Amino acid sequence: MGDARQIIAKRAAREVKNGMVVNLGIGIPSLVPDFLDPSTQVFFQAENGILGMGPTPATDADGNLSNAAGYPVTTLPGASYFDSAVAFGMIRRGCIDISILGALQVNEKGDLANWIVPGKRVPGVGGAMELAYGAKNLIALMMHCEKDGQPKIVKSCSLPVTTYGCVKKIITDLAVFSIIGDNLYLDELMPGSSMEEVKVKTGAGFRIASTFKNND
Amino acid sequence: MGDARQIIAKRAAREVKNGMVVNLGIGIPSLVPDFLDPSTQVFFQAENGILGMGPTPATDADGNLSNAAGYPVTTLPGASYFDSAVAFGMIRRGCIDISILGALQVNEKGDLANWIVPGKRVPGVGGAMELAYGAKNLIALMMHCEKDGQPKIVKSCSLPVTTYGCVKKIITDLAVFSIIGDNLYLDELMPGSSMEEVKVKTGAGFRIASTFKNND
Amino acid sequence: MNLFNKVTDYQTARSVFFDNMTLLFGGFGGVGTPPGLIDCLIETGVKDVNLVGNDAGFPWIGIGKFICLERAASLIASHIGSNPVAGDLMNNGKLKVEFSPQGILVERIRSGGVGLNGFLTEISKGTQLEYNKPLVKIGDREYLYEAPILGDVSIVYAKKADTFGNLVFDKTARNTNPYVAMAGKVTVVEADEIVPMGELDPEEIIVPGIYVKYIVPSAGYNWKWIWEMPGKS
Amino acid sequence: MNLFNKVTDYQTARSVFFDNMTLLFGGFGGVGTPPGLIDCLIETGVKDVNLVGNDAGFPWIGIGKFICLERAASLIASHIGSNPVAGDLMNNGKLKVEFSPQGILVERIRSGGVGLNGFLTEISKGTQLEYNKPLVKIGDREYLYEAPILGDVSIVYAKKADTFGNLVFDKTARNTNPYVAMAGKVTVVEADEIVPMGELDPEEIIVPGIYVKYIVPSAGYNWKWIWEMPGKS
Repeated sequence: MGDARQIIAKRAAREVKNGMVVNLGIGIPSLVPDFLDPSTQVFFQAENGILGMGPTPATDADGNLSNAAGYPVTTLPGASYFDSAVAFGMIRRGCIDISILGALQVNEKGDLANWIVPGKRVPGVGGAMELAYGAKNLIALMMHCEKDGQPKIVKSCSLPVTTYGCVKKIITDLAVFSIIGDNLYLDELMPGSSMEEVKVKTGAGFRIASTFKNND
Repeated sequence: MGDARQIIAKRAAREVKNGMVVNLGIGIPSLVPDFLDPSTQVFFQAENGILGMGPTPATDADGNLSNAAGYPVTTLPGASYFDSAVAFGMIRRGCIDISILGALQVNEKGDLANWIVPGKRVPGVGGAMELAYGAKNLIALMMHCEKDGQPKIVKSCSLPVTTYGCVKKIITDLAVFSIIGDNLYLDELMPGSSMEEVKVKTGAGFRIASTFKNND
Repeated sequence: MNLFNKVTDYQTARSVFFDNMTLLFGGFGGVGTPPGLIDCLIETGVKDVNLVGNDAGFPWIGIGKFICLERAASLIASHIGSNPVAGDLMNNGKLKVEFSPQGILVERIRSGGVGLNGFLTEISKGTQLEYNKPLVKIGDREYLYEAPILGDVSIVYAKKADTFGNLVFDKTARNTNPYVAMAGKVTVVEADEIVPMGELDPEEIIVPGIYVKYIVPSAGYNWKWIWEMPGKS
Repeated sequence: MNLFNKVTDYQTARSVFFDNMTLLFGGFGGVGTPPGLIDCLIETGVKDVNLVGNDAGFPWIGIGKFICLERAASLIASHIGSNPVAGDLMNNGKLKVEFSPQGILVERIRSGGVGLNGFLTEISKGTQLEYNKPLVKIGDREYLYEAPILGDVSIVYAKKADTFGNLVFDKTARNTNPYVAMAGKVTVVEADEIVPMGELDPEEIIVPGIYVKYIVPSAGYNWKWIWEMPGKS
């Protein structure tokens, strides 16, 4: 599964284009920078108050210079620090070109569930609702199925929804989907997966995108 | 009248106590600092974004360092600059110990009118409504009567009201009044005025304060 | 090549202005109003502009210069006391003026700039400045609803900008500028000094460059303040 | 004598805490949470505290240390994911938790801090986080009303304070601290460095001292971050 997470992150990195402002959630999204072409010029924003984050420091980590998950980072030229209200102001205002979030479930209309598993995990919503509301493009990354095999792409979310109709693209270890209007489109098969496997393991109907390709 | 304005400002200066945060309006209130004991430690706040204003610079006035009326000032040790939202945040939040404003009319309940004379002067309200709403103590300074002799302390404001029930004290060239609940109390006669003159020239009934004194 | 370089010339800046636009301008009595962009605005010939800012400037200072040309259709401001021409235009029905309490106005601009949908307050309740703003009852209290304001274009004056648009202001010239910068669909900044990315301390930046579309160099104020004019003050 | 000197000791700071108080705390995952004031709070023995802050910290970091003692009655926060003890207390009915979207929570604190009466937003509308918040219709759209939050006491961590309480923060340790400082009826600041009035540049000050009641000196963080603990991260 470690490998599957890397594969998802690597594919997600291709969505990050030169000149973008990017916010990455915790979990798989935090692996995305490892797969960016070093020549890509982007600004990473973190909701704890920084725009222009650089890589993890090799030495001399500073407890007061961290990303939203609390891990040490550095700054790049042009970086700024600001308070939490300004951080979320830019998120709600639509200044984030692409937000890449982890997900528990996504339905065929792009509803995102990623903050609570009632009776089990109750981590809380963090900044996910605002990111989902404000980002120009929201990409959900997740394993295609639960450990017990249950599909995570569903007709209707059984978990409490974070934000309705916000997900534009889903990237899993098996496939890439787009959501356009209320419809799910299969864009790509990931290396090693098949149309049959994706059909069986997806809990919602989908169409094949006109640009469909098989990454095998 | 120049002299009357000085006398009002001088009396108002006695309301400014050590340790206070003070906001002064334009007009007569702007003369108050001239009459403060130099040993008085106060912070002057201005709604254009400064706390800790010092006196007018003797030389080298800076167009970007001014009070709310646009005139050059200096800063004292401990001063800070901030934006307009922070400036009014502290005003509404009740951080201003004393706000001294010019007035066109004040009624016996402490309603303040100071922003418009319909058909004549329409300057606009500026920050007066927030200062009247937020300041712990609001003092209105004005000439006792209009140039045509009409009283400016009235039973009911004929001019549009800025803020209702906000004025705590009125200082004019003839007298000092307090407003407690819905009642007007005469605290002091100013030098040279008499009880008869004040009664004739005041457009509202008033009681004599138990602490009444004649400054003559 | 720096992909994030937003520095341009006044010729390009000029193209952002259009008839009937809502224009937010930074500044307080002209302090912090961008002088070069005001002249640029005047030169375009645009008209029927809907202005939003702290005040009407002075006839020869800041937004006041534009207002005197009778090309503004409306103005939302906290006062116009320093610009008698604005008062005359209002009284003659040539300029529609909506007065707002000063701090409430900057909060309305902020509300738009941070992507919220307005706020509630008791300030100005029961006065002429209520206009037809909705009253909202929460519990047993009634508040005035103040709507967010966004500008088609925002013009801002900064002391320093880096090429990404990170901004630093100068003393009381900061005033409404940070929120005006956030609330423009297109924000144009005039800066006294433009420096490469990396030259500003991340800690001193007041407005992150993410809000800025264009940056033009400033030649400084090109008007006299009232206290510099003997007899006027 | 400087009338505005607010520097004091922890003994005095201790006296501001009381049972059932609403306590606002600065910090984000413990970064920017005042370590000395957390210990001071713990030592007082106060209980049934109503906490408001970004998150529940970690069991050994920030507000998490206090939460683990089961002396908090309630918590308004955006997440508790880093503190499993908080989750257990919630599930056992020993801690009432209200989740708020992270940016909405800091805006609620700001709304209290700047003397406004709450704001409207579409964020969290139609989700479980609506709780019983009022819906307000403006024109043909319906928004959620978010009420302002004020604290009986606010605790804040600054990099530098002058004796008046003018504050400067350190990098991402700023986070919610400026608004927590504004929204406390009594605000206590722990500062790494305390300097005389006049030593801070008026331009670099993030929170004006007007909001601060007490300042205590800090001995720095007295916990290990998760990335400093092999095996935990």
